Amino acid sequence: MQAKLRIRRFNPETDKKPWWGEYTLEDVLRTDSVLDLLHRVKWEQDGTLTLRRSCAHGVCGSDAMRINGANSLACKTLVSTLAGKNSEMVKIQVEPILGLKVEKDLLVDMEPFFDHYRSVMPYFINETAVPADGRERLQSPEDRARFDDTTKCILCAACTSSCPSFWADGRYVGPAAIVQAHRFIFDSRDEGYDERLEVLADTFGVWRCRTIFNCTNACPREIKVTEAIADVKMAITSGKI
Amino acid sequence: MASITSNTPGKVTVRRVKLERSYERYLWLFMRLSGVAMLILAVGHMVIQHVLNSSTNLTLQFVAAQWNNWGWKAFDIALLWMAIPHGIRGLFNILSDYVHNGGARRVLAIVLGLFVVATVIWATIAIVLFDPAAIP
Amino acid sequence: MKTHVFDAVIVGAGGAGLMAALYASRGANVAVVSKLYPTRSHTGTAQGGIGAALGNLEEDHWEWHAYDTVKGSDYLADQDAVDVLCQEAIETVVELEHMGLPFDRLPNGRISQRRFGGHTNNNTGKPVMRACHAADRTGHMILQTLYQQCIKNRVNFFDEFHVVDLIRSGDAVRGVIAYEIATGELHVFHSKAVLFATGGWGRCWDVTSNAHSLTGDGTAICLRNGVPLEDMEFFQFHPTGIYKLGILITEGVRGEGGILLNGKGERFMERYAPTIKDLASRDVVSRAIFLEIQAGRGINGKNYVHLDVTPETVNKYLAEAGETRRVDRAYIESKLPDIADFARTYLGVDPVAEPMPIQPTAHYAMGGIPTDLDGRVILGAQKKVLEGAYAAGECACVSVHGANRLGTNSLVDLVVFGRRAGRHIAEYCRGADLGRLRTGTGDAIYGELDRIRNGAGGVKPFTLRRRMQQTMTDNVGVFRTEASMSQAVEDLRELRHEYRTKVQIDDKGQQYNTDLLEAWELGCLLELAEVTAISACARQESRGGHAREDFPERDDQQWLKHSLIAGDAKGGYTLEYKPVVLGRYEPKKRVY
Amino acid sequence: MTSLILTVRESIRYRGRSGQYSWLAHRISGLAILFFLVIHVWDTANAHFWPQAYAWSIALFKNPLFGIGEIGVMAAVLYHAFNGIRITLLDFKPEWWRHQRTSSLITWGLFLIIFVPIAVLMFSHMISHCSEMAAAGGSCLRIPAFSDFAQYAR
Ligand SMILES: Cc1cc2nc3c(=O)[nH]c(=O)nc-3n(C[C@H](O)[C@H](O)[C@H](O)COP(=O)(O)OP(=O)(O)OC[C@H]3O[C@@H](n4cnc5c(N)ncnc54)[C@H](O)[C@@H]3O)c2cc1C
Ligand code: HEM
Ligand code: SF4
Ligand code: F3S
Ligand code: FES
Repeated sequence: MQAKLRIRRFNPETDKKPWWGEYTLEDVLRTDSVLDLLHRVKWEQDGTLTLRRSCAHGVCGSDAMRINGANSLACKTLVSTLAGKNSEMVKIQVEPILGLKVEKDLLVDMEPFFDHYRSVMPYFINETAVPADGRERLQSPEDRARFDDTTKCILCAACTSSCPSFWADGRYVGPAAIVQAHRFIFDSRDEGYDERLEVLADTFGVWRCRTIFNCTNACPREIKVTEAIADVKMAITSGKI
Repeated sequence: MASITSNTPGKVTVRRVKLERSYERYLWLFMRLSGVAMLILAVGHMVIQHVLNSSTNLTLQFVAAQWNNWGWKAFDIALLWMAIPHGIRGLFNILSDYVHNGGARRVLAIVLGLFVVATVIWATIAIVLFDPAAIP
Repeated sequence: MKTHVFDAVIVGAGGAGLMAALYASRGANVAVVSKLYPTRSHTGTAQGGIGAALGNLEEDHWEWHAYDTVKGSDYLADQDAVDVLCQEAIETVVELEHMGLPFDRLPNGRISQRRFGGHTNNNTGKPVMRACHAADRTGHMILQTLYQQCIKNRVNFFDEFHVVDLIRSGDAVRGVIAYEIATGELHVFHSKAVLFATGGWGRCWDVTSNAHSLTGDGTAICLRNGVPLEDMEFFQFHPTGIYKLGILITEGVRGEGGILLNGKGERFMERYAPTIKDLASRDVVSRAIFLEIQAGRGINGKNYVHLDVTPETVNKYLAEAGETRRVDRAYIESKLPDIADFARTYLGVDPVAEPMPIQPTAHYAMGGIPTDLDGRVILGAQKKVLEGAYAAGECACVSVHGANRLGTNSLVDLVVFGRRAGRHIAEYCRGADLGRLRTGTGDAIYGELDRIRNGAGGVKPFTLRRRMQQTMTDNVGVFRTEASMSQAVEDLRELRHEYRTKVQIDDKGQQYNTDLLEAWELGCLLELAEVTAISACARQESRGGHAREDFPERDDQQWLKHSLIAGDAKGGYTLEYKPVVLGRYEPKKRVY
Repeated sequence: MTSLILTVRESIRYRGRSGQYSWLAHRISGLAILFFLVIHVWDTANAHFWPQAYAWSIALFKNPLFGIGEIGVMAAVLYHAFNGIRITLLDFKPEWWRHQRTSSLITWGLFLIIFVPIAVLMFSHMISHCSEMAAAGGSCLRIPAFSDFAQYAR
């Protein structure tokens, strides 16, 4: 089938303003991913097209972008999900994610995103001595299950950049950072929960979340992001984790 | 600091946390609690005043008749005390999404805060001191 | 050129690089330079598990693990290194747990373990539960945990800096040169020690489980700087990649009872590995699939077979084997959540209702930069240490995987040897001095990048890459012959020539010029492909991942040795060999 | 300011799902109620402080233009109230996240079921008021003169 791509382009060295690039590809398969199509544009038509990518199967988090209006990973969005059932043509519009500065074409500045990530102390904190027998700390499967969902996060930023609260004010830590904090707060082995909750109970913490759900719907790892945020809100409100 | 209250294997560990009291947290809670309360107060008010009675029939005498009753006065005061702070806090939330300058934000908070206080006091005085006998 | 001075520079932020960085930074001032954000590294895609003889469920010993590894390697692994690997696996896995890694748990609170291909109880020969795992995303959790610890310990990161050259001065190294992707500037990282942990080069082949970014940069840079590469002919083809895409379907699927079926609906592995059938070692299964396809028994005569994990099929064969265990939909879903997701997303196939089309996929480089047990790079058959140079992870060759790697052993390799290298770096930096840089450092690479940027031969890098991948897949794949490999060598020489003279790119800019970097990476791939083909052509036997139709048997008399390939002054390559370090386990015939 | 433009534009352009539109409606309805409420409170306080003005304003509010606004505020209050409860429930019961779509639909449905008859009723009040005025030879559209309410001056 045929694909008509409309790609938001911007080259800081030559363009004053972003513009729409239009590209037509023939012999597109329904099983092709949007990343495959972007690669074809880059490799066959215009090598200046710039984006990040690596694993090509939805686990490294490089290529979150806005496809036909909503955030997803280019490598995990197939033509079949965008094209009509029997249609021989598919229209695809690709834009960079919102709320982070566009550096070039589909590539944005991820530093503010990682700053928020680092602000919640995303690392295991436990200063008590490890077991004397030189073996692992114990944890029940039930305790392990509590934070299983949030361990899946690949830091792709699809959630944070889909959140209207984050668009409005980039100082909001954003759903991804809260998901990362959740992974530690609800880990029974971790002892840093006071400090983390203190960060999230602050002005730019969880209260900025208006329960809009764009994050949950954008997450390519199907993490229940809004649920995790609400877990944290409840932990702060009730004083129980 | 926190303490571990249960660590039975096979059960979910529950821990208690004590956090500093941030006003953000209480205002967030207030938005929800006042919202629940207003489900009765505000929706009730709207239905009674604007559906069961129509404002096309509204007269000063009608108001006088209602405020002759301390029950109605209390209802309206309760609604007033919920709705104005709730609404203005909501407005502040919206504005602070777009006003990023710390100073400007503080000015806004003060102005809106004063407005809440002024409105609530002024309207409470009006309701409390309203004298139905003065209306012909 | 900006110059940064550090005690040590770690190139690559996958499992190996981060583990080394953590340890090295305890005693030295370390910079981690990575072309990707650390969490994008390919370690994050590893699924199945990390092997360690913890014995949490049943009796197990590190010696058993070592024997399995040596047998899996077709006896080409160095046994002193294998001992270190399997012994230290245990404390390293426990250490990862102490760093917060969320392993799955047993009801008694200990780390959960599962079965994996080739890991056995040495007394009974039956599979043993040795693979420690966090659902089917063990690599993801290792990568995340190590990155988190690096943040905690304030390791210096230079993200999206693409290393393009090594600064070597005689028998020592002085640092690396990196291209800052955001600005297009070259930076000199001047240091006492350099560690390469740049991962594999599966992108030499057409169908691969490897990321687009796995282009073997570190390995190629070492080759260019006079480091002979070890055992390059051994590249693992994983039997079960998604048809055409190459996305990996973990061995765990067969571990849970999945069955391979050909076009006639036969369970063909019964013929190739009568005792453990579908769970035979990877090289064995890949060859079997290939032979089925060659005999016209692919699905509908095409070049793929089916991997069937639907409850009906699994239960049928469980009943046939006289087992009482039965599986259902929910069980499969809970054991293999990510796999089910991949199949649904990319194949539109529901793996609990239909079989998945699969074919062997280029997966793992057993060979690479030769190192000793502390990760120090060693040169040639004399094993002369290149002062200050280190390598770890997939790009390195210790060699613990020999001719064929066992599942779960790569992750062990990363953390065990990453840690040893990191420790050694910290110690080395304490004693060593910062050498002087020569003037003109970086001129050569500057010229090379300029050449690519300004090339005007009209050939797009993409066409060269496609031709390389095609010839490697056709000629240096699962089965090889003298004729096919010579063809590949010839093709690759021609491609390398075209690359030197005709490549032209579109993007002439400075900022985020990924066009330029992709073209540069192609240069690495081409060189690695060529040395792979040459090394393979020379080895006249079949061993592990290197299977020749014209020399179908293993030949310990002549070929129980590691190959080493180095560039010569005329732009060609020369081979030499060094003996395998043997130990407890005598080479014997390998049957599964 | 740029963030305001961005957010407003993208809140409409971004292809979010039910939650995004519920949030937009919640925000707009909240602002609308607040606007009405502030006027209403200060105005009603006049019943005590300045009855003449109050009497004039309630006469003014009988104008159908204000009548329509009143129906609008009714809509806003009903929607905002139901959606506010929905948000509160989702915040306090994290595990109910899976009902995000259903809950939005229920909110909209409940809102319509209650609002439509109320709107009809309010509209009919307005019509009958206007026809009474017309029968008496006046017009409901006329803006009352402030001086007509002098008898309430203290
Ligand atoms: C799909 C899949 C599943 C797997 N499953 C398992 C499993 O279950 N168990 C197991 O043991 N093994 C498994 N493996 C193998 C194992 O995951 C890899 O071998 C291992 O992760 C490699 O790690 P690494 O640290 O060497 O390199 P990588 O994780 O690949 O990291 C390479 C790093 O080098 C950087 N880099 C590369 N080039 C440059 C440059 N020029 N300049 C700067 N930086 C550079 C990259 O940015 C990256 O950070 C699997 C592999 C694949 C592909
Ligand atoms: C009738 C019952 C009401 C309920 C259940 C209710 C509930 C809520 C809740 C829960 C919020 C918080 C939203 C958030 O933080 O994400 C909110 C916000 C708001 N409410 Fe109400 N409310 C009610 C009545 C009112 C009234 C009477 C007003 C007007 C005075 C009002 C004005 C606002 C405003 C302006 C906001 C801010 C909206 C935003 O941040 O997007 N609400 N309401
Ligand atoms: S929570 Fe989901 S969408 Fe957000 S960063 Fe993590 S993986 Fe991406
Ligand atoms: S989209 Fe934003 S408002 Fe909350 S529920 Fe998600 S973080
Ligand atoms: S390329 Fe890795 S997530 Fe898309």
